Order: sequence, then C-alpha cells, then structure tokens
Amino acid sequence: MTPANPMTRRKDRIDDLAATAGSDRAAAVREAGSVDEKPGVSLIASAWQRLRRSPVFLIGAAITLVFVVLALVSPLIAPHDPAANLLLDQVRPQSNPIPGPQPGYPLGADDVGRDLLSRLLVGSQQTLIVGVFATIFGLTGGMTLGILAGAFGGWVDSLVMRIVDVLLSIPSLLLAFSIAALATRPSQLTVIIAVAAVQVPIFARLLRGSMLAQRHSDHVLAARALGVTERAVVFRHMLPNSLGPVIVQSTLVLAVSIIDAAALSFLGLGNPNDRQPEWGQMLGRAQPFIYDNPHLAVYPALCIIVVALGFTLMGESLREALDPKTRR
Amino acid sequence: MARFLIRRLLQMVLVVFVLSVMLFLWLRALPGGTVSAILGERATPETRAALTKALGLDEPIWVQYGKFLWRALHGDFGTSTRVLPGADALDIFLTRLPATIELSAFALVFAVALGIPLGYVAARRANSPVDSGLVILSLVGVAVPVFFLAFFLKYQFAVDHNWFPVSGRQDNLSCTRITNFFVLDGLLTRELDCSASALKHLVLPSIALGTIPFAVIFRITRASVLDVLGEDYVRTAESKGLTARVVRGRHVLRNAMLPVVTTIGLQTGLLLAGAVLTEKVFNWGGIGNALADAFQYRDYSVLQILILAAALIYVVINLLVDISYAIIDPRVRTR
Amino acid sequence: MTATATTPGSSRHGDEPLLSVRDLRVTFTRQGEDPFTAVDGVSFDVRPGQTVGLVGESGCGKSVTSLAIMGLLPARGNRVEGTATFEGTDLLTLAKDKMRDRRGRDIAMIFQDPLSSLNPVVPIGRQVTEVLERHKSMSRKAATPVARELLDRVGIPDPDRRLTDYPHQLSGGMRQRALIAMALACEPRLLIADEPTTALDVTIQAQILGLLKELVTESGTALVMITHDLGVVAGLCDEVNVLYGGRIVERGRRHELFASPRHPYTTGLLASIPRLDGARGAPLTPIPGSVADNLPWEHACAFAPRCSQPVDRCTEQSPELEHDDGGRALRCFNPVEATS
Amino acid sequence: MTLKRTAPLVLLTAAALSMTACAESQRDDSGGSGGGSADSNVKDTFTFGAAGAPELFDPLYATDGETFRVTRQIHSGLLGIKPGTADIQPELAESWEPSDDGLSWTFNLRQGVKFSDGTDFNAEAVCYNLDRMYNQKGAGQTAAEYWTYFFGTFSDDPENSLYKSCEAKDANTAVVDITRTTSSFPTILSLASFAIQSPKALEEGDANNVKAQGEGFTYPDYSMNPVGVGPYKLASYDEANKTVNLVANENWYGEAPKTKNLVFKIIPDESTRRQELQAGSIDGYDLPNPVDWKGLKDAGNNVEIRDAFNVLYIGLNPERNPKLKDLKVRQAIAYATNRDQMVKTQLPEGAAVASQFIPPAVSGYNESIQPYAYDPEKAKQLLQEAGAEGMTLKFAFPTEVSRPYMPDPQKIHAAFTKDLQAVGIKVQEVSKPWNGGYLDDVSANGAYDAWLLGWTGDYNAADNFLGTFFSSPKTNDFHTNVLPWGQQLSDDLKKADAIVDEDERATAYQDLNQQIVEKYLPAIPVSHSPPALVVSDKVEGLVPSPLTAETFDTVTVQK
Repeated sequence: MTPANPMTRRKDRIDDLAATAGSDRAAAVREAGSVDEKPGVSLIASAWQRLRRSPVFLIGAAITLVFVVLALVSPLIAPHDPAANLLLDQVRPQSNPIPGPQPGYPLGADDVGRDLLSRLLVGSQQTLIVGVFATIFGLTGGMTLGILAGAFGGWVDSLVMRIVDVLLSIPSLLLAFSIAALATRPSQLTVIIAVAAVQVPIFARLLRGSMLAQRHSDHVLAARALGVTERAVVFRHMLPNSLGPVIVQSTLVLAVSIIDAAALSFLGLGNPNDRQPEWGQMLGRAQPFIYDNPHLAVYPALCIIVVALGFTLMGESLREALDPKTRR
Repeated sequence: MARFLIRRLLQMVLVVFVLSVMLFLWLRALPGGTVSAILGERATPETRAALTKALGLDEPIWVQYGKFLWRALHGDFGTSTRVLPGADALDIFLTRLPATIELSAFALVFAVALGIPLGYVAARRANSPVDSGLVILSLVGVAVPVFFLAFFLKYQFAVDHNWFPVSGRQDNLSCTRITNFFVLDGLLTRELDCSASALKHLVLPSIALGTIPFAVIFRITRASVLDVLGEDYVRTAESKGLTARVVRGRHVLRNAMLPVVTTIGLQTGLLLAGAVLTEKVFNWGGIGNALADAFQYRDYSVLQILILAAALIYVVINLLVDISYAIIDPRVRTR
Repeated sequence: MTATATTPGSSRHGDEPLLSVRDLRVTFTRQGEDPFTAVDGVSFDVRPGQTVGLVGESGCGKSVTSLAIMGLLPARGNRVEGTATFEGTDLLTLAKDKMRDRRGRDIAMIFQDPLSSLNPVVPIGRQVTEVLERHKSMSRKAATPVARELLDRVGIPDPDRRLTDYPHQLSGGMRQRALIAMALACEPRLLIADEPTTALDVTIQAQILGLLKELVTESGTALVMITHDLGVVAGLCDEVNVLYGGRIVERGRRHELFASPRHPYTTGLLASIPRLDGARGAPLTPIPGSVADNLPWEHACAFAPRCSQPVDRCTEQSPELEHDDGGRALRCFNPVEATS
Repeated sequence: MTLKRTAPLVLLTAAALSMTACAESQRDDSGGSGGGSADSNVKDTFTFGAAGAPELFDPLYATDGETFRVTRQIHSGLLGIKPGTADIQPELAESWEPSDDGLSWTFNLRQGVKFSDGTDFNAEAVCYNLDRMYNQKGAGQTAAEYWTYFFGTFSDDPENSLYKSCEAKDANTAVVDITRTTSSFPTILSLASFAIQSPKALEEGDANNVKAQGEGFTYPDYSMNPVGVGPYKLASYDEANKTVNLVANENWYGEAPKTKNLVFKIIPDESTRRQELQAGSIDGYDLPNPVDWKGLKDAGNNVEIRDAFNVLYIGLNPERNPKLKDLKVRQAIAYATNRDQMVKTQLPEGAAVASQFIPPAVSGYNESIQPYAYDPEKAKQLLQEAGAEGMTLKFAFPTEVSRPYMPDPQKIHAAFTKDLQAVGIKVQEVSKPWNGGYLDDVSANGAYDAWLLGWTGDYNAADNFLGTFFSSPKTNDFHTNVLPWGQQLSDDLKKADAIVDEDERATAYQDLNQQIVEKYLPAIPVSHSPPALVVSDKVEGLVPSPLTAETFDTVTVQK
C-alpha cells in the first residue's frame, strides 16, 4: 500500500485480497502458536469452522443454492413456454398494453402476451449462464495475464501491468459499454464478453499481487532451492496458494456481471433476442412500462437483487473467513 | 517524493497516450458512424459520400489519428456533430463537468457521512447482530442495479409524492450562470431560489449515485477498524491506561482512516467518470449523460474527449490519492 | 489450594507482596471452538523491588497471564477466574475505568515487538507525553520536557530530535527504549515485560536488559519478566517460575534453580541454551516434540510425552505442585536427582 | 435501506425548503420573471418537453425534427401549412402563380411584415434568402442537407439544380424560376428549412461561414442568433440546464401569441418526459409512447392524435436474394405476415394496415386498393409454385430507435418472423443499432434480404413517398434495377411528378399505386401509424399537425 507501487490504490480491495494469500502461513503460525505443517488445510478448515456459524454466509449460500436449482429445473416447472405469445390477442396498446393476472397466468403476461411467471422462472437459467460464463471468461483472461506478470516478473510484468493499468483507467461500466458497442451483431455472447472483459484486469492484478506476495515466501523459495522448475513452482506452489482470493473475487464477480448485464440492456446494448428470457434483459425492456405497469420491472429487478445479494454475501463472508487479519 | 511524482506523471502520460490510440481505433471500429447518424433515412449515396469527405472520414486511419493528435496537442478536440452541433468538444466537456462534479460531491457526502460512522460501529460490534445487519444492508446497496434504484427513488419521491423534482438540475428560473455549479452560482449571485432549486434537484440523484460508494466505504472502514483494533499499538495504548476516547481517536481511527481515505479517493474517481446510469435516469446535464448521447449519435469528437477526460480524471485522482496518502502516513512521507 | 500457595522466601523481603496472583485461570471460549484453558491455577507473588521471571516456550500461557493481570485480554471470548491482588485491590474484578486509572500509572507493561507496539502515525514524543497528560494531568506543553528527559534516561541519543520522529525512523533497540520510557513515565510500582528482547538482535538484547535492570533497581520498581529464554532470566531475576502447558511446573530462586533444576522440563530448557562454561563440544540437546503433543493436565502430566524420564504415573494421574520449605516448588512424579 | 436514505433526505430537504422560503420573499420585490398576459388565470409560460437538443437555429443547416420544432416558432416560409392538415396555405406569400409552362412562379408577398430585428421583409429579402441557399459553398453545401435533397445541387452545378433564379419585380413581388416542372414546387417552400430570414442579420452573423473541422462542422454566430419572421424569437439557450427559452416577437405581423414565454425543456428519455408532465413541470411533449396513451388520458391529459402521414414497410432486396425476383415469393411474404394483428397489438389507435406506399392524406391515394389479406395457406402455395419452399430470408430490424411508424421495431420484427416461419421460410434474424450502421446496411451495403423501415412525409406530395422509394433504380434501397420493370416504374414516377395539373397528377398516381402493389410489389407496405402529442388538461388551443409542424402561438395554459 505504498505509492512505490503506483496503481495499488486502484481497487485496494484487490490488493487486500491478494495480501491474504501471502500471509497465510504467517497467520497459521500465529494461530496455532507453533509451526503448522500444512498451512492450506488448516486455513480452509478453520475458515469452514467460522463459515458454518456465520449467518451472513448461510443466508448467501441458501439463496445461491435455490437460484442454481431453479436455473436447472425451471424449464420443467414453468407453466408455459416462455417464448409463446399466448395472450397476444388481449394486448391492445391503448386499452390493455399488459395483460393482467388471470387463471393460468398468476402474474399476467408481458407486452407481447408471454406468460410473465414462466419468463421469470426460465429467466434464472440465462441469468446464471451470463453470470457464470462472464466470470469464467474474466477469470481465464485475468489468470493468463496475472500468471505471466506474477510468475516471471521483470519486463513481462511491467508490460502486462501497463496494459492492465490502461484498462483499469477506464471506469468499468464505460469499458463494458464500449466493448458491447463494438458488437456488429449483439447477442447473449457479446453481452457476456463485454461484462467479462471488465473483470480481466481486476483478476490479473489480483493474481499478480498475491503471486508477488509469494515469490519471496518461504515455501516458494524452498521449492526453488530444491531446483524445482519455474513452471512447477508457479503452477504447483504459487497458484494454489493464490486461489483463495481468486475464489472470493469470483463469487463477487458472479453478482457484478449479472448486474452489469442488466445495465447494458438498460442502455440498449443487451441481447436483442428475447426469446430466451434473462432477468437483466427483462428489466431493461420493461422501461417503457415502468410507469403504468411497474411490476414488469419490479419482478426481474427483485430477482436480480436477491441473487446478486446471495453471491455477494457468500463472497464477503468467504473473504472474511479466509483473511487471517480478521481472525483475532 | 519528487522522483515518485515524476514517475507517476510519466506513467500517466503513457497510459493516456495508449488509451487515446485504443480509443481512436475503437471509434472507427464501431458499426455505423457519424455520417449515417446525421443523415438518417434521408441518406443517399451522394450525400453520404459528400459528408464522409467533408468530415475527413475517408482518409486512412493513421492519417486521421495523426491529425487528431496534432489538433489535440493544440487543445482542439474537434467539433461535436450531434450532441451540440458545431460546438467545440472541449467546451461541451467543460460545461458538463461542473454538473457531474456537483452531483458526485453530494453523492460522496452522502456516502461518507453514513459509511464511516456505520462502518466504525459495525467493527466495534463485530459479529454481533448489529454488525451482520449493517453488513447485509451495505451489500444490498451493492446488489441493487443503480438505474433501478434511481427509477425507484424517482417513482417514489418525485412522481408519487411530489417531494422532489423528477429530473434535470434546476427549475427554469432564469438564473445567472458563473461557474455552472448551480448551487454555488446561486449563492454567489444571491439568487437563493436558484440554489434551493438546484439542491432539491440534487437529493435523489445523489442518493442513487451514493449508494455503492456508501457500501464500499462502509466495508473498508469496518475492515480496517477491525484490523487496527487487533494491532499491538492499540494494546500498548490500553496498557498506558489512556482514556477510551484517546485510544479510539488517536490510535484506532487515525490509523484506520488510511485505507478509507484511499477508497474515498478511488470512489471519487469512479463517480466523476462513471455516473452514466444515474445521470441518464435523472436527465442530469453532466458528462455521463453527454457520453450516452454522444454514443447514441456516434459523435466521435465528443466521445473521444469525454472518455479520455474520464480516464485522465481517474488517473489524476489516483495520483492525488497517493499524494494525500503520503501526507497522512508518515511511513510513506519520509521514505 | 490457596493455603498451600504461600510463597516462601518471605524472610528475605519482609514487606507484603505488591502483587499476589492466586489461582489464576484463563479459559478461551471462542464461539465455534471447544473452550481451551490457557492458564490453569497459576499463583505467584511479586514484592516491591523484586524481579520475578515467568519462563516457558511460546504457548505455555505466560503472556496470557500478564495480559490477564493487566486486564488487556479481549473483551469477549474468554473467562478469567482467580485473583490478582495489587496493593490490596483485586485487579481482576476492578471496574474498567478504575483499571484504566491504574494502568500506566501503577502497573506498566512492555511488549515483545517494539515496532508493532508503537503507533506508526504518532510521533514518539507524543506517545510518551500522552501518558503523562493522562495520569499526571500535565498539559502537553509541560509534558514535553519531561518526555525528553525520559528518552534521555533510557539512553536515546539526541532526544530532542526523536521527540518529533516517527517509530519507523528509529532502530529496533531505540524503539524498545522508547517503549520502556513510556512504561516508566509515571514511575509505576510494577512493570511487566513480555519478551522485551526477543525481537531484537543479541547485542541490543544485552543493552536493553542492562537498561531494565538498572532502571528497576534505581527506581525500586518491581519487575515481572516474561521470557522463553533462561539466559535472560539468569541475568535478571530473583525468583523464577517455569510454566508448562498453562501451569507452573517448577519454582525457585534463580541460583538454586540454575544450580539444580529438578523438573525434566527445566533441565531440558537449560540444556538447550548454549553456555560458555559448558564443556567444549558438549552437544546442545533440544526438547523433542512440541506443545502440540501435550496431554490434558486433568488426568496426566502434560509434559509426559516429551519427558526424558517418564514413569507410568505420569500418564495416569495429574501431579500437584509441591512446595518445600526452601522456597522451591515442583510438579513432577519423577524429578531429576538434585546435583549438589 | 430506509434508515440509510431518510437521514440526509430530511437534512437536504430542510435546507432546500428553508432556502426557498427566504428566496421567494427576495423574488417578489424583483417582480418575478415576465408576467405580461392580461388574463390573470392564464400562465404566461408554456413549457414543452423536447426529446432532443436543437442543433442550431438557422433552419437551412438543420436536419432533425427537434430543431425544426423550435425554428418553426421563430421563422416562417413563403408558404405555410394549414393547421391540422398537410396542405399548404399562404404565409409570407399571399398568393402565387405559375407561368403556363410551370417553370416560372410569381409570389405576391404579404405587406408590412418586419423581421424580429425590425428590418423590413420584402421581395429583395426573399431573393436574398433563396440565392443564399443556392450559393452555398464547400461545407455549407454538405450542411444544407434539405436543399441538396429537394433542390438537387448548388450554383456550382446549375444543370442539376431545380432552382434557377429569383427576381424581385417590386417590393412585394418575387419571381422564382425553376429548371423543370415538379409537383414538389412550390410546396417545398413550406418546409421549415427554407424559411426566410433577415438579410441584415444573415450578413452581420456571417451566416454562410460553415467550416468542416475535425469530425464536424463549425457554425457561424448567426446559427445561435436567428432573426426571422415568427410569433416568437429566441431569448436564450441555457445549454447547462438544457432549456431553450423563446419570447413573443413584438414585431410579428400576426396577432400576439396567447402565451408570452415558450420554453423547450430537453428531456431525451421518454418515460422521464411523461413523469415530468405528471409532476406538472412541463405542459406537454411530443410522441408519447403508444402504451402510455391510456395512462396519460386517465390522468386527465389530452392526447392529441395526428393523422398518420407515414408508412412502414418490409423492404426487399432481390439483388441479394434472387428468390425475391419472383413476384410470387414477394406476394407470399405479403400473405404470410399477419399485419392486421400486428397493427392491433402494437400500434396506437388510428393506425391502419397499409394497402399502398402513401398514407390516405396524400393526393394520389387510391381508395380502391385492398391490402393483401393474411392467408398463410395462399402464401405456402405461392412459395411452392415459385419453388421457394424453405427459402431462407435475412430479415433485419434496427435497435436503439423508435420512430413514429414503428414504436418498437424489435417487437414488430419478432411478430413477422413468427409468421414467416409459420409458412416455412427460414428466417435469419439480424439487428443493428439505428445509428450503428443499420441504414448503411440497408441502403449503401444492401446487406439484408428484407428489413423494416418507413418514411414520414415532408409535405403533401406522392412523389415525396414514391419518388423517394422507387426512382433511380440503380441506387434505391429495393434494387429495382434487377427487376424487369425497374426502369419503367422510375420513368413513370418522374412523368407523373411532372404533371402540372393537380387532378391529372392525382389520377396518374392512383394508377401507379395500383400497379406498384398488384403488379410489382417491390416491398410490402405494412401500416400507417398516427403519431400523437400530449398536453396537460390545462392546455388549450394546440392544433396537432400531421407533419408535426405545430406552431404554439395559439396555445393558452390555465393556472
């Protein structure tokens, strides 16, 4: 946290996280009062100890579980085909733009007569897909850069980090926005890519940080001393110990990407094809109706909020659990 | 310190330069463009060709960039084609900036005024129900899509109950403009109703925009207070029998504030650069809104300067944060 | 139990004990983990001007003891039983604010890591003066020269400059000196030093110990020296308590203990420190294993698994602390034969 | 949440309110702003929610409706538009006469007219203006888009220019010569772009000094200080607060505007405009979203529905997809798409399925033509006959846009896609942002087989629709040059346009319309959709115009 390392101030949450990995062993030692043979295990074990009793974590986990299950089974339990304009004949822009609740359609339909409940249920699927894939893409991208930088240091490091700096110098939403705009044919994929791209530099910095923290830690030095190849050192010794913070970040990113996706379709950069419903898209599309038929926006919004909250709760409590500093 | 400053400045220049190149390529890679944005349905091949030529968009890209760079170095960032046709892009940025600063400032006040005290309370009562409650609350703040929150606020407090204005920065009161900070102008010109109107317009957007910074500041405060509470020097202070007030003030908070200051700085950067959603919902005449418009109409010059400026503001603020950090933290100062 | 725990040697120091700890038991009850007793029925006395050592490896509960006495254990997550009577008042049951008044004035403490124990963002001088302001109700202005004086006394060169310096600008030794200066600012009657030298390199260690010794003798302050290093004790303490697994396993006056250690653990500790008077090339024999392998005191001798000469009883019942009239105490079924 | 919110809310409100309190008192003695109106229970300000910022105030260089909406209040042309219709009426010219060959037009000007700067309006002024437009140079030519579009070229290329010359016979008589006869002239002189402005002001404001700079044009001072003949004149443009303030023009020849101040508040977001209206901070706005009409009416506002003066069509490109060269296939598409349902479920009331490419209000409209019915079976059969079963169709729609003729393109496209798939056509769905290259792909690149697009008429002439669509077969969107009758149709259209006699021309166009839909069907006409504009119940005297050419001088706003 000293200016000697310029962009640290950028998202110091990242570096906080990064630091935890490095100090794991030290922490373990301080905890047990004696040198612990295998830091990783005891760390996770004790983390789990704390998590089991943290209400924050339990709530988060519960929400997430429900969400994932829903995403898997929703097509089976959805009362109607979410793409079928079943109530289209009732739609009249003036008299009745949004068909209301009625037998068989507890929440009514949307502006082209598709069953709202079914769309909400099935929406969980695409939403999960967006979240998960955005995270995966962001992670892989970030890992590649981060490992390059963290593992080799030197000019590779500074080159990669300059690139990261440039990316980080653009406010994240703006970046997503810009990338989504490039898509000549907007689709779910382009949305995912845009959202993921924002996460790449963050993951990169995160990994690099925690790996640098370890370059000089005992077990890595030891491994080197034993003449383990650089590659092995990186993948067998440094990477595994950097994973804690990465996992935490990932859970948080799951939430962020779902929200960002919503923001994109609010700005009209979302996936134009709405046969496969996605909550963010539903929310974005509800804009024209928000005044007379707010429910059209409120339902998907609530879904997003709850799910995002779920992931964030998990991530935050995970982070606290893994962070030795908060263990006294 | 001096060396560090110079290094940072150089770095900044580099970042901005690389960015400008990326930006330029990006703009040209965008589907469509100024020409069709201007011509609309009326476009005929002839008019399109003529316009393309007139706008110099037919030249090879590096030539265009060269020209852009040359002009930019002379403070000329081109002319708006659609946001405010014929206006100098730089001027547009300068007239919009105060709006965004004003909004960000109020949003930040909101975030800090709540974030730090609550963060401290949460840390003192770590793992208590109060703590968990506050943490969850703050996380809800993060989980709500900003634009939805904005809509919600607008709907509740502006449309349903007419407590606050729906959108914009000020009622049409024929106010005198000096700095384009409406609240300030009102005070300077003694047109207090202008200030009042501006304030009323600020409330809802500030809250909408301030929620995420609030959550972040809250969490950082909580975390760093937690850390400091466990530090040896706090124990030392206690062992000296110092009063609770002194221990908290001089030993706990003063150390805990370091990362918080950092974060506040960071958030400021984000706010100034990224208020697109809030500004759009509240039709706020700031940079974010201009960005959205410029983007919709493919107004290259305006996009260019706005994004560059956003990045620049962002990097500069980071630098300022580092400096302020150095000023607060003696360890850095004397290194 | 209390009856048995009358500390002998009263003959030499006539006056009443300044601090007398009786049956101190500290149990950590961190939620989500089974309660763990760190200090288990520890009793000892400290008389004015006397220097008492608490010795043992890390994790033996010596630091916890001191924190318990100072009332510095975390507010939640632990249970403290027993008494620590200081000039007639029990510190353990004293009201928080009353305790604050005593801390730093009557009882002061020095900690292990001088860097982390100093507030990084407050100048050294301020950190000294704040004690005076608090307890001597001096103005900051009035306190400054006093602080300067103190820094000078603990042998910090160029004190005027140091007043305005920040901790990170001082060397390890000087930081520890500064801490000592703060501790002694209000001439406390009792000073607890928790591993004051471990974080320093050997040459500095000697200086600091010398300084402490000098200060306590001239100011008549009683000193509780907590350390894992018998070497430190050897130079300093009148009386030594050896702790193991949260209990005192052996006690005695310094020279006696060093001359003829009875408890295998004590001998172990002695054997593991290099001695100039030891035979050349005599091997250093460390104690095998670690505190991790302890047995529960309730129905065994916790040290048994690491003991050089265990007997069956050691693993079957718990040894009591037995006092002889010579002012020594021992907790062992199969002591080392007295070498005399 | 609540806890978090209310605290500062209260604080700020308190602050704000207290300030207004002391402020109002201070306002009172300052006499308040304006307040000229005699009638006490009528407001002296009419605030209109504009969807976008005006580009500039010199209509010659303007290109979009939001700009014209403002310039129309401060400028007038030789010809005006009869309120509530698409027909022309005298304005600055009281009458006009063509020569027998229709190439020379004599305009008798209204007398005693002054520009808002007090200078006189007369024949010199008229000719000065027309010549000014004709003599645009360099960037000015590119910027003067409407001139290019309606008059062709400028003085540096006289052959292709419709305009020839203007001569001031006497103070009140101007004679304008044109190079060919067309139904468009003199009607086009009613377009806001060709308004007559004060020669003095144009001179002093260096009005023609348009420069291309960077990626845009820079406009001279004049463009921000317009001087014209109109009920209002520009008072101020508060760019920082996004409001345009107009004030009554005391030099106007007509009767003084009923409301002294006219304010345009720029609110790009449609739902925000509506909320502002609901909150009473604006008195009306244009193009309310059809789905809002009901809510708006229920809330007591007046939704003024204009006559539809537009057409939405499914464009087809036989060059890109040869299957479309077969009339049967094109007709199949017409039969397959359930346009009736689309109109009912998506377009505002008053919208109708289009039987031809011009709206009923335009002269030359053929009542007798029946729209293609919705008949999937027929469609399948036709496809079969054409051997085009299972053909694929690259069918595109624009995103990030809403036009009067298509409120939500994506929804319309989705509906038709379903229909087409139902008759076994494989639809390849494509979309692009409106400003993000959609129009390029439709016109310049011809990148789609079929697409959604439409047209809103500029003035009442069939040529403004049909000519735009189907003339110049080489370059038009429908690539009619690859169809046997492409050139033929183009020529016929030109001939019809050149007919001087009104009725003769009308019949000619009626026949053409019939041929186009029944014999050619180069594209599928879909619907005419009436744009609306909404004002609060306090507003009276606003006359909606099919051409969205309202002037607000007749408007009164009750307190």
